Amino acid sequence: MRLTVQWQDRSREPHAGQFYMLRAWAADATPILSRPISVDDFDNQTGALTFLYQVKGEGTHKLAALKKDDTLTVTGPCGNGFDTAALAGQYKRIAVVGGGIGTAPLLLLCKELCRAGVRPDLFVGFRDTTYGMDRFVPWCRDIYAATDSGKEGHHGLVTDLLDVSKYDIVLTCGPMVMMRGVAKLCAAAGVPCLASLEKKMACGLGACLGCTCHTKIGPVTVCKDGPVFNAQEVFD
Amino acid sequence: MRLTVQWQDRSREPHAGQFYMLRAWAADATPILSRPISVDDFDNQTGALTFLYQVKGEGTHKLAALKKDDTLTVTGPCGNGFDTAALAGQYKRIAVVGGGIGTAPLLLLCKELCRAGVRPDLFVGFRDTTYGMDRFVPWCRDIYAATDSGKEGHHGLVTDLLDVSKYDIVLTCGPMVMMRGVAKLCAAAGVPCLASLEKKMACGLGACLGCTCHTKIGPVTVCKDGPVFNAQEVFD
Amino acid sequence: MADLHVDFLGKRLAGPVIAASGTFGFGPEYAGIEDLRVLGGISGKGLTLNGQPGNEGERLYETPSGLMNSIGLQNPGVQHFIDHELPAMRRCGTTVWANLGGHTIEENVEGVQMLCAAGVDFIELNISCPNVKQGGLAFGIRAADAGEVVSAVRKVCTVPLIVKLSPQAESIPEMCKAVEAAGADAISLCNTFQACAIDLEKRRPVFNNTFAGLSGPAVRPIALRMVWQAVGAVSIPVVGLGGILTGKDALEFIMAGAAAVQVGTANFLDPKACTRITNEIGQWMDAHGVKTLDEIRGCAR
Amino acid sequence: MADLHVDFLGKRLAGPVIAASGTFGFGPEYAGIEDLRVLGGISGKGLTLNGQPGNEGERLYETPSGLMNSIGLQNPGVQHFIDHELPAMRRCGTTVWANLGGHTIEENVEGVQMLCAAGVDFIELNISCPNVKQGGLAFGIRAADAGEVVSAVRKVCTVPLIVKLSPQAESIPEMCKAVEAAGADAISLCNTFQACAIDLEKRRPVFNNTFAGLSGPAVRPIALRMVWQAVGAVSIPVVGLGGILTGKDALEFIMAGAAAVQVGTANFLDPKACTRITNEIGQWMDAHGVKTLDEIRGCAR
Ligand SMILES: Cc1cc2nc3c(=O)[nH]c(=O)nc-3n(C[C@H](O)[C@H](O)[C@H](O)COP(=O)(O)OP(=O)(O)OC[C@H]3O[C@@H](n4cnc5c(N)ncnc54)[C@H](O)[C@@H]3O)c2cc1C
Ligand SMILES: Cc1cc2nc3c(=O)[nH]c(=O)nc-3n(C[C@H](O)[C@H](O)[C@H](O)COP(=O)(O)OP(=O)(O)OC[C@H]3O[C@@H](n4cnc5c(N)ncnc54)[C@H](O)[C@@H]3O)c2cc1C
Ligand SMILES: Cc1cc2nc3c(=O)[nH]c(=O)nc-3n(C[C@H](O)[C@H](O)[C@H](O)COP(=O)(O)O)c2cc1C
Ligand SMILES: Cc1cc2nc3c(=O)[nH]c(=O)nc-3n(C[C@H](O)[C@H](O)[C@H](O)COP(=O)(O)O)c2cc1C
Ligand code: FES
Ligand code: FES
Repeated sequence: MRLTVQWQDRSREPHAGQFYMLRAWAADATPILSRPISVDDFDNQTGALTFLYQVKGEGTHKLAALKKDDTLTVTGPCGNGFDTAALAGQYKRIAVVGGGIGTAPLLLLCKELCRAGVRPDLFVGFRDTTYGMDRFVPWCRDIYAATDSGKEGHHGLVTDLLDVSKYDIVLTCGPMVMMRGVAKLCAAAGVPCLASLEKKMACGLGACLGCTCHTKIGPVTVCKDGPVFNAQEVFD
Repeated sequence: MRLTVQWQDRSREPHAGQFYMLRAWAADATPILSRPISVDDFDNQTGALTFLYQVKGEGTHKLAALKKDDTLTVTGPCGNGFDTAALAGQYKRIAVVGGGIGTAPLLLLCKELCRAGVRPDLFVGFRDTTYGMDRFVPWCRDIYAATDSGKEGHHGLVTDLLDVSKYDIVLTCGPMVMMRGVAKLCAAAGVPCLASLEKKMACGLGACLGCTCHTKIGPVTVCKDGPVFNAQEVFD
Repeated sequence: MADLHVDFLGKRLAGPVIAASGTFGFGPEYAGIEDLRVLGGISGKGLTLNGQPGNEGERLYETPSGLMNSIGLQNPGVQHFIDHELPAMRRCGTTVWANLGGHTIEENVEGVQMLCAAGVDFIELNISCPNVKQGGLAFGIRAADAGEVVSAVRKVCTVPLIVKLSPQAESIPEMCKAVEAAGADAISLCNTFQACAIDLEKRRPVFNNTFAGLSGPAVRPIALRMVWQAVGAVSIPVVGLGGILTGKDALEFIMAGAAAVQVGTANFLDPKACTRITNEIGQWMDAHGVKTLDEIRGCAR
Repeated sequence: MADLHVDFLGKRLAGPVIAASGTFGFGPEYAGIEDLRVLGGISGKGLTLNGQPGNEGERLYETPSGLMNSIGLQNPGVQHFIDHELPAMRRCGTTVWANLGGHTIEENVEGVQMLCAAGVDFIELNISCPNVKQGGLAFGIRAADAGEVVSAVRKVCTVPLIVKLSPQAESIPEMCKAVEAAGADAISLCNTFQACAIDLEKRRPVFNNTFAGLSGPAVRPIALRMVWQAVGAVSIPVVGLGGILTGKDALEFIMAGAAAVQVGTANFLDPKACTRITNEIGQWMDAHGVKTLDEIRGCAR
């Protein structure tokens, strides 16, 4: 499902890898917590802010039931996101690896990298069929796809397609198993890797410590210190 | 607001003065309790069961938001109601007195009395303007209306219009102050009076004792022993 | 379809769901609505020896995911129950739990004797009643007070005795141990949570007694914690309740070790709640290849 | 517009709403979202002398109208707080409440000394910490244990001392009296309710520690009851909290006699909750011709 809102606050424009806390229901309605959803795309000309999400349970169901002109509370942008200017400055060959709905935050990432001068290679894994890939085409050098069922692209894991040694850095977002696999390949090849993590969240602001992740560098909040971390610090 | 549903269970047909527990929201949604609403009309040919209600708070608001084909849980018919056959057999001159939304259960009452052979006189009090009176015309002998503002009918209380000594029995439903006033007139004139009470309810079945009313004949449940009571037993 | 029966204190309950006291009348009120034979039992409205008219003023108040009530144990008294309500309760086709409370030990003892003689299946002793001799503190707060009343009742109780605990107990584990030591055959918990609401317009408490009892989904996580503690504290069976609305809620209590569950407030939210919850438990078991409740009872511990 | 200030232990609070510990970071997290100067104060994330990494496993779980958390007092330690978080907390433009817990009396005493020296406005002593010397029972359960730790802290505490109570206290009135007698300047209550949830698929508790703390609107009626009891038990001010989401909720606590209120979980449901609730209180007062909170404080008693 896609959702577009107008983001007015030009002093705090969202960038790739950041997210918002979304609430399409009253403060006293269920679910009690707001839901974190990544920025799928942001058009800094029009202020159009897009989210791409999968209906999982009550929260995303209520998001999907929103009708035009309904009110939606969005808090953000939250988190560190990817510093694409610095990345494009430092690394020339960049692989972006995503899986399933984890591809949501990658569109803006590819766009920003491309605009900053590096056209990344995109590796995506899906269960059955790919979706939304056409939007990536203008911003990527090559796109490699794998599906679990083999219905489309490579029959198998996205990591099968990825030769990390060809890249200066790998950026990944998706299911934990996939990110773990990518991080392992990178660690073995000595290639830096940044991973975007997910955790249940209450505040999204670093205030409640509900989304703490215990890492080699100590406890960090996924919502404020992350969601983007150096993969070697969070995976063993 | 009016709401019509199909009532299939022909073995338990609703009659005048009875009510249903209505719930237009999930078991785990707010408000936690279902809402009691009187039978406004029941067509035993088609099974069309009509409710007439005023939007007061969350519960009636959610009822009003129902769209065609939405699901609604109705439990009932609840309560004793008026035994119109017996009433029409025993009393020849019947006054029916209602106020505001308290007129809701009176339509079916007048209809049933009329069909049982007694065309009652109807006395109604409203704040500003009467509503729904046209539906009563076929079933009543005379209709007397009063409004607090004087915009329509008598300027004042409905009890001003009522000479209870002209009647063999008075049946009333509406705000407590009005029913108290009617009961007092009846008591003074020695005319029997039946009043339909309201209380907050949880079960509507006589099971929780949440709607108990302490009367001269002991504690009674409004939902099961009532809502129709001998006024002399409940008002002092 | 999974086997839902529960062997409980020498009786066979058809299912693990028992209607909770005070929310189900004496059973017949719901007989036209659902098939009561699939239930494990019906716990009747709380009785006192001589009956009482209950409280004046507001009796019900809604809170977020909860319900407050101040019925004040309105009931017709034990003899009236035996003469008028018990026969119909028996005809519901499930076990009869007589829920009894009393303001003195003597009242409790006499009530239990009469109920046992009348042939109820179980006595559920509600020790949340304010103890007039102890200055109004409920029997259910201090373990020693509870032990005393349970011991006295035990002596005359000829049917299985379940003691229903209050969440206001100073310590749930100590209360459970005292009640077990005093001879209870099982424990049920918990009763409603003492709570308060204030009417802003009137600038006084909603309820005449200031406090009233909170029940419903809001309290479920606290009730489940208390049931977990109770199961860990004693070796007699524990019947869990508090806020159960779905089969999954009930399964949480069973996985915590509850022998069976009771369903109260949910009956108001859905008059078919007891049978629906029973069915949902069965469906979950079928979907997970669980054949009997014994396979999963206490498995989360 | 109504005057919302509160004179509290010798300080002037701009409003009756204080952000509750553990839900508001140390303040700056919310500074970009709402104007913190209308708040009565900010109670910072609970500190322990040496800091701790907090719990592993699930930390958050949603329940009907409630939230369970098992953060495990993750905090950077008192010295780190003084050096790094306190300066920014002071810049929020409201009073600084340092919330402190400790597993031993000595830890509490040392932490309080450091915080007083660093110039916090208030100490809020959280006695829900499991007391390692007392075998893991929290200081906040038995009145005698609480009295001991409060007495010790009182001797070294040079700023006003608020003691934050746990709803697990054996008896709220007795606990309040013990804490007052031991020298507390005020009481705040209540902390989260010990609760449990079970993951049916994993067949084990959701939280590694089995139990976790329940907060949010679900517990409000119980918290309000405890606040009512506390106000009746002591003559020092009582700060009320638990499930407050609207101005009307807050007014219930104030009419029950609370000097001020704290708002916790509501910050997650609405990041502007503290200022919104403050405004709603003012609007209600205006609509009812109430000029100061003193006019209505405790009026429902
Ligand atoms: C920083 C961040 C960014 C995210 N960005 C996106 C996005 O762009 N698009 C998108 O579709 N989703 C995204 N998610 C995941 C999204 O927040 C969850 O899917 C959503 O909260 C589920 O809420 P629900 O009420 O619909 O489902 P629930 O009823 O809460 O859960 C339904 C099922 O989903 C699982 N689930 C719940 N929360 C998560 C979670 N955080 N991650 C994975 N599974 C979960 C539950 O275990 C359960 O099985 C993001 C999460 C985080 C932390
Ligand atoms: C036997 C019976 C039959 C009824 N029949 C009808 C009917 O045919 N049509 C109709 O419009 N209403 C009827 N009512 C009243 C109706 O049930 C309430 O108006 C409704 O429950 C309010 O629910 P709510 O959630 O909309 O409002 P809430 O948010 O519950 O309350 C909003 C306001 O209405 C007041 N209120 C709540 N319950 C009642 C009540 N039972 N009586 C009067 N005021 C109340 C509250 O105090 C509050 O001020 C009947 C009530 C009973 C007991
Ligand atoms: C309206 C009402 C009346 C109750 N009356 C009694 C009673 O008479 N005796 C008793 O032991 N418990 C009584 N209870 C408590 C319930 O049996 C049950 O312990 C409690 O409500 C928690 O379960 P629940 O959340 O499923 O309702 C009553 C509860 C309600 C809501
Ligand atoms: C995520 C979270 C963390 C908390 N951490 C602390 C803490 O460190 N110290 C403390 O005294 N209370 C802590 N609390 C309790 C709150 O301060 C408050 O007492 C409780 O949540 C009840 O209020 P509420 O319903 O408004 O949230 C925490 C609560 C939550 C939800
Ligand atoms: S969600 Fe609150 S700290 Fe991350
Ligand atoms: S509403 Fe339950 S007895 Fe009347």
